[in-house]
Amino acid sequence: MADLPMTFPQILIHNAKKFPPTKAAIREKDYGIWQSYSWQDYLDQVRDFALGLAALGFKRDDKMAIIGDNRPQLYWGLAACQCLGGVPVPLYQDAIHKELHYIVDHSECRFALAEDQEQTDKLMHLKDEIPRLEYIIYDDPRGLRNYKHDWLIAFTDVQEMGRKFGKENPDYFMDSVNSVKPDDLSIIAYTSGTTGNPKGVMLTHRKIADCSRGFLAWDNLGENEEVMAYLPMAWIGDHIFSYGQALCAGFTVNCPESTATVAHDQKEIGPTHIFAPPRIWENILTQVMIKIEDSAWIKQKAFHYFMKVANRVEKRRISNQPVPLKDRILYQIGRFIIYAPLVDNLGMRKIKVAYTAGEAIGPEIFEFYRSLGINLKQLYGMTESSAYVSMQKDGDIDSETVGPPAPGVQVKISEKGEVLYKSPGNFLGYYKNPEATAETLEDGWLHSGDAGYMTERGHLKIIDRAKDVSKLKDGTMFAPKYIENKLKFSPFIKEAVAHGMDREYVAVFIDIDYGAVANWAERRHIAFTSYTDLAQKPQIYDLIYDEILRVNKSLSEDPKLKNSQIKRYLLLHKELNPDDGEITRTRKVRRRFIAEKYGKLIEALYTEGQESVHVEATFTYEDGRTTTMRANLRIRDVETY
Amino acid sequence: MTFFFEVLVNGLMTGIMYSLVGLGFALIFKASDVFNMAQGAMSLFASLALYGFLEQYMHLPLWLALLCTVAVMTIWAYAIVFVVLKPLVNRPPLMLFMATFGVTYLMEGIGQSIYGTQAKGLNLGIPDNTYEVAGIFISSFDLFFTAVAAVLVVGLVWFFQKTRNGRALRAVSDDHEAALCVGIPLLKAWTITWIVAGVVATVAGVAWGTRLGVQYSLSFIALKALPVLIIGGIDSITGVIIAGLIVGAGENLGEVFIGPYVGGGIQTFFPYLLALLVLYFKPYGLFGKEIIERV
Amino acid sequence: MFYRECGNFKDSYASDMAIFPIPLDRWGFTVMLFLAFVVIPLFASEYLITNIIIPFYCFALSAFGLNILAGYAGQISIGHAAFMAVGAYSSFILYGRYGIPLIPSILGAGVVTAAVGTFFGLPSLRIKGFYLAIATLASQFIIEWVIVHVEWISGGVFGTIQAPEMYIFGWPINTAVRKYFLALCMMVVFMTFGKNLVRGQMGRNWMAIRDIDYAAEIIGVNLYRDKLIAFAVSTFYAGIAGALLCFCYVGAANIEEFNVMTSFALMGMIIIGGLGTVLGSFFGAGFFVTLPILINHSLAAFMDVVPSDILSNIEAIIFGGLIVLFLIVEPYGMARLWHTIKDKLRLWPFPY
Amino acid sequence: MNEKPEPLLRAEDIHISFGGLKALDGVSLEIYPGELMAIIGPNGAGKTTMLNILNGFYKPDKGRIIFEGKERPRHMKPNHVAAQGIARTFQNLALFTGMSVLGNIMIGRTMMMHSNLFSQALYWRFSQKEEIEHREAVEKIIDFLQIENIRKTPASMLPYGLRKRVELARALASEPKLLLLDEPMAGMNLEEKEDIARFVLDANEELGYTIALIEHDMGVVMDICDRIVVLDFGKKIAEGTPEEIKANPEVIRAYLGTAGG
Repeated sequence: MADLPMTFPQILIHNAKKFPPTKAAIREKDYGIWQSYSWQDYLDQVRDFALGLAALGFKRDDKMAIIGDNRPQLYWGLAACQCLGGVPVPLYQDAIHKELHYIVDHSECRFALAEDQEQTDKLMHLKDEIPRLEYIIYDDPRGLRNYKHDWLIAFTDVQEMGRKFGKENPDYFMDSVNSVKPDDLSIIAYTSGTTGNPKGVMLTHRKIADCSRGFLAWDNLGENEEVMAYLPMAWIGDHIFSYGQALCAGFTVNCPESTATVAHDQKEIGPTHIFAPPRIWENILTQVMIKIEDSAWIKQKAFHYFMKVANRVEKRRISNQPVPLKDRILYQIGRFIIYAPLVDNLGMRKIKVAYTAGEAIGPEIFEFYRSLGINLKQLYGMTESSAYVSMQKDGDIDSETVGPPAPGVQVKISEKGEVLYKSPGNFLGYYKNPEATAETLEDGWLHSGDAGYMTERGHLKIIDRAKDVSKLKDGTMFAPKYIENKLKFSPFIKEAVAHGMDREYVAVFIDIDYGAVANWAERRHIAFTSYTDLAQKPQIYDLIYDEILRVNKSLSEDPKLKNSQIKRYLLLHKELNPDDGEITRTRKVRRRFIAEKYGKLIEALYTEGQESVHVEATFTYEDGRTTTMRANLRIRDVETY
Repeated sequence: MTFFFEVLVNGLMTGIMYSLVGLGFALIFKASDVFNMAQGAMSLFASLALYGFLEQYMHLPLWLALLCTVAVMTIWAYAIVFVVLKPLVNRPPLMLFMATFGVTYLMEGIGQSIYGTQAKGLNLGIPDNTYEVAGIFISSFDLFFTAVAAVLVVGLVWFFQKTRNGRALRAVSDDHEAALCVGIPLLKAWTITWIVAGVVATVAGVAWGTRLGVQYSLSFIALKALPVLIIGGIDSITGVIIAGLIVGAGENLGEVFIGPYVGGGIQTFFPYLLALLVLYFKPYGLFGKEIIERV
Repeated sequence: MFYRECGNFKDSYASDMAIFPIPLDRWGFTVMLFLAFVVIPLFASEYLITNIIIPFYCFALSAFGLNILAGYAGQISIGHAAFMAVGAYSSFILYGRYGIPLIPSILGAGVVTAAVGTFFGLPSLRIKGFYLAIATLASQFIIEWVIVHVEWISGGVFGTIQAPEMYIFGWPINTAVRKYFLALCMMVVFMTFGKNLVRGQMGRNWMAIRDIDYAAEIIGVNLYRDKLIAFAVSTFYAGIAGALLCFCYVGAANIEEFNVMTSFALMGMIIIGGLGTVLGSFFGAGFFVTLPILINHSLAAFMDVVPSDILSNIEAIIFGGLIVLFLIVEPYGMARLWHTIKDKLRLWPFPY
Repeated sequence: MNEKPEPLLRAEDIHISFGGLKALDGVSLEIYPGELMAIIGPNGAGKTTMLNILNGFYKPDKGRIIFEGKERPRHMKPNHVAAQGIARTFQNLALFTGMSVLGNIMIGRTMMMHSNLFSQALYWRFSQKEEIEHREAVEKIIDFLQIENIRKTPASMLPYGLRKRVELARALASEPKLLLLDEPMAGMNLEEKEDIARFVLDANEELGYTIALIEHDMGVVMDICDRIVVLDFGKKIAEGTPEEIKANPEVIRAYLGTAGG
């Protein structure tokens, strides 16, 4: 690796030299076709924009906020910023004003790059409050024609300035590129922590590059991969995957036409490599289930039958047992009738390797994809480690674990059962937050905050957030996330919150998947007016009841968790919503917050014989207005095994 | 000179037959916006049926045979209206037009598989003498059918203009929805027109059948009545009648006085030539009314 | 179920506007070509080639011509067979009488027919719908008469000319297979040209005229020009088809081949096959050509010798019945059915 | 616009009647370059007739039309008028239902496509190049009107609101000097109206098209138009800025006097 360029500006220049103009570096679905840019185009765009920024007075170590859906221009902006020795700060495009304000202010951004009018408007509000923010640059000019400010500039205009500036200072670009060192900051990624304010994770060129190359080597991925970039640029996963890996390997990144068309665009492109959090895999699965429900009777039967077959086969494959001939034949038939067409329609036919990362995935979901023949693997990592800690190896898959530690990573389990590790991707620290850094990083060992252990196969198994794992009154282990994930495999359950710490039994809040359940209800002519109304229909309670039974069954199979089966449940009157602070942007449950907010409900769950509980809910609309509504939530008991 | 008149008169007598068949078309067109290509096939079938009742299968008396034939055509009318037209209500007219192609094939196919394909001589026992009237020789045979045709033509006109049903049909042709609103059942109206068209077809079929023998080619002869419509203007009854006479006279005169110089057989296309000329100068026929397009 | 479209993306308009944007279709098309150019000539019996496949190609070509006029430009013509006759006779005259090489005289025949067709298309400038239909029927009778009665054309004897021996660069076209290749190549070339026309600007203009003529004109479509072009192109195809039919199948130019019933049949073909589609022209023609044989074989089970009249009657009944049926059930014919099935397969196992 | 420039189009003393019924009775109006003007009036005031005359679909019985300073020959065919640079949309939709949305919009550019029949039959080279050039232009419009997702849908399968939008796209595709819109918002719900209004405004301001539109919804007209001409029973009864029109007693009477408006 020594001879390879270690800073992304240099990697970019290297690629522009290495790859022919016929090879696409990045594509964007626009004007009805995939507009392709070669690595040379990529470099030119970046150079022009970088010089433009320089012309506007962008200095070394300046920060630039980047907000919007995945667009080539935003990736170019990110690279341009790095070329000048600056630090990009990608933001979640759906973040609310409060969060944006905190991050932009805390990271001391002088520049901001926005995708379109929507994002520009948000930033313009911020600019009034944060004088440090000097320039706002936008990509898509639609609707911005009436905005006239000298500090509000179009991406292309900046590039225009850049070309002029470039003519005047021919060497400027290369000089600044060469002045960037591998151990300079390459990005500050803000993690929306489950508690408190976001923390700015500082990562360097070397770390991102090493980890990216680590990933590539692990699955020997090369320059011919195709990937879809549709996950938030602020998520470390996307940064590693659509930027780090893309540049290191020189493979092609594809930006969908819009968030609405991702599925369709993915089918067109046929990515060879996917990297997505469990919820994406859940959503796709839910969609599949809904469509199948709508399809002809015979197709449904065929689908369910052959999925059973596939599941049997996959279970044996994973456990390296021989597959009986009958099943092998059935599987081939199934491949023709169901699996292959299905996978093709999902746009996953060409996948070499797919990763689920960010949090634990329900084993059933995991097995669903694997049994279709998609090489889905689990990966464990955090922003703080450049997402690089451990991942599964081909042929050594275990739906319950996240695989062995990656090359160059040491893992150890603290006596409290917390997972600690040393990874080449370990971060420098939290930006302007030494005490938090000190808590997390102790002499090179990073405290993951996750509880887990090494299995005899040498795989790392993550059970839950360390602080969440607790015990029931009778002392049996209680791992809420573990139970919740099992629940969330049901297409009808969007979110679940399990309670049970120091209680007699486990009880859960269920958050139904509105789309799926509504569809289910309509097909059975169940009239309903709203989410709340639907959630409280007895039929829906029955529907969920069966799902919970299924979970109890599988829990009962694990001696350690046998006693933590679910005894009572209620369906929430509203969806858990990041805007209400109940879950994070990455949809992690904020337990403490929920415990406070819904204390009354929890008590009801643990009051013998209480059949229902009254709530008053406050809804938050996009524009921040709130309204209150009242409802009575039923509570149901479930039998256990 | 008398020869000229003889030809002319004979022409007019053929012409009245054209007018009759033309009315058959016009009727259906006015009532159901269908341009009925099957008119010829209907004539063929009618004559075949008559032959069947009269000689081939049973030996009914003429009047009964005719009655039965009309009955058969009535059945056809119902079949066409309810099986073919009903499902095609509110489809573009061209589709209905094409549907009548299908009907043509069906009728010919069925007719010939029942009664066979070979030509048959149809003899109704009408004396075929020639009388001299004002120095013009006229076949009683032609005269007879001319009379029948004339009667029918008058009858149809009366039916259309005076009777309640007739007016109803005109209403239907003007605007289907409106007609339905004022309570004229569309299908009933259609059925009636198709039955009438069936009768017309029968007469034409019998007339020609007796002249030329009952055979496949009958279905083309009706096609010769098509130009009549264009010349007259589909939506004008009088137009059709007059045009029929013009065509009849014209083609006979043409055949006799021009034919020899060009190798004869003009009749086959003369009416069409005439039609093309008319179309070129009056696109909606001599008596048809022009349509103003709205945006 | 068989479609694999994942990874089939368009990064240029050229590829997006290709005739077969879906790989499997491209593949299927290649197979078809292979069948037509290699398998059939090698393995098909002479009877099959001469009596079924060659007429099939010719009628497909002619039906497509009619489709251009009726299906795309919306100008129905029920005298189309007459134009095939024009093509047939003029090609024979050009080749047999003036010794113009075969291919040029066939193309020439097309041009002559186009001229005649354009003339008979003139009324379309003033009239539409049924009026026009009848005007085109006029062309049928007038042309028939002219061919029969003008001795210079038909030699006067019942309007029949025997086909002269065919040579291309001195190479005799005398076997079934050679005739087959002549018909095939012509068909493929002109179908390709035709497809390009109807998917391009001219095709769009035609469809616009068909759908709403006044709107088309207001948007800037030159109604007169484009209608006449439709007639010219359409009849050009009829001419070529007629010439090929007589050279490669009938062996003589005989007016009886092209009477009004043939015109109706052509109409029926495009209705059953599918108005306004290239595929439909093939379906329609294929159906029309194979129907008699199918009936014949199915009847052969009951009687050892099938009388031709019964055959033709049953044929007529089925043909007519299907025209009606298709108009009611699937107005856009077999081609549309085909596409519905195809879409189902593409989405399999999903319903949408 | 206070000091009036040379009008793009001037209609002088237009008369037309159908079967004795006077549809327009001596109406004159001007359309100035770059403006967004509206022709309003109660039902049957002759608005659509006026549009039909402006784009040459009807021939006026009397009166002249001067476009870009040149008088239009009396019997100029609509497609030649279109070639002069006048495009329009229709009140009761006139999409070509047998074609995809893309095809419909491409038709709008037919006047700019010149490859002859033979190169079209051969397709490759010239004709293909031309197709692609125009496809690019059309895609810009598709993007502008935000109809990417229905690009390849058959026009017959579109909901009403979208059809109107596609018609607008088709008209824009011909890059007209004058764009006539016949009730672009008729029969739409509020949201759709707002969308179309925004597009019309953008077309006028961002793309600089000269637009004359007929509309019943006074609210929208008053909001977006620079200038308004009011017709009533085939006569022009008022002309001026929205404010002037609001104040004009004639207009008020015309509207109160009829059910329309």
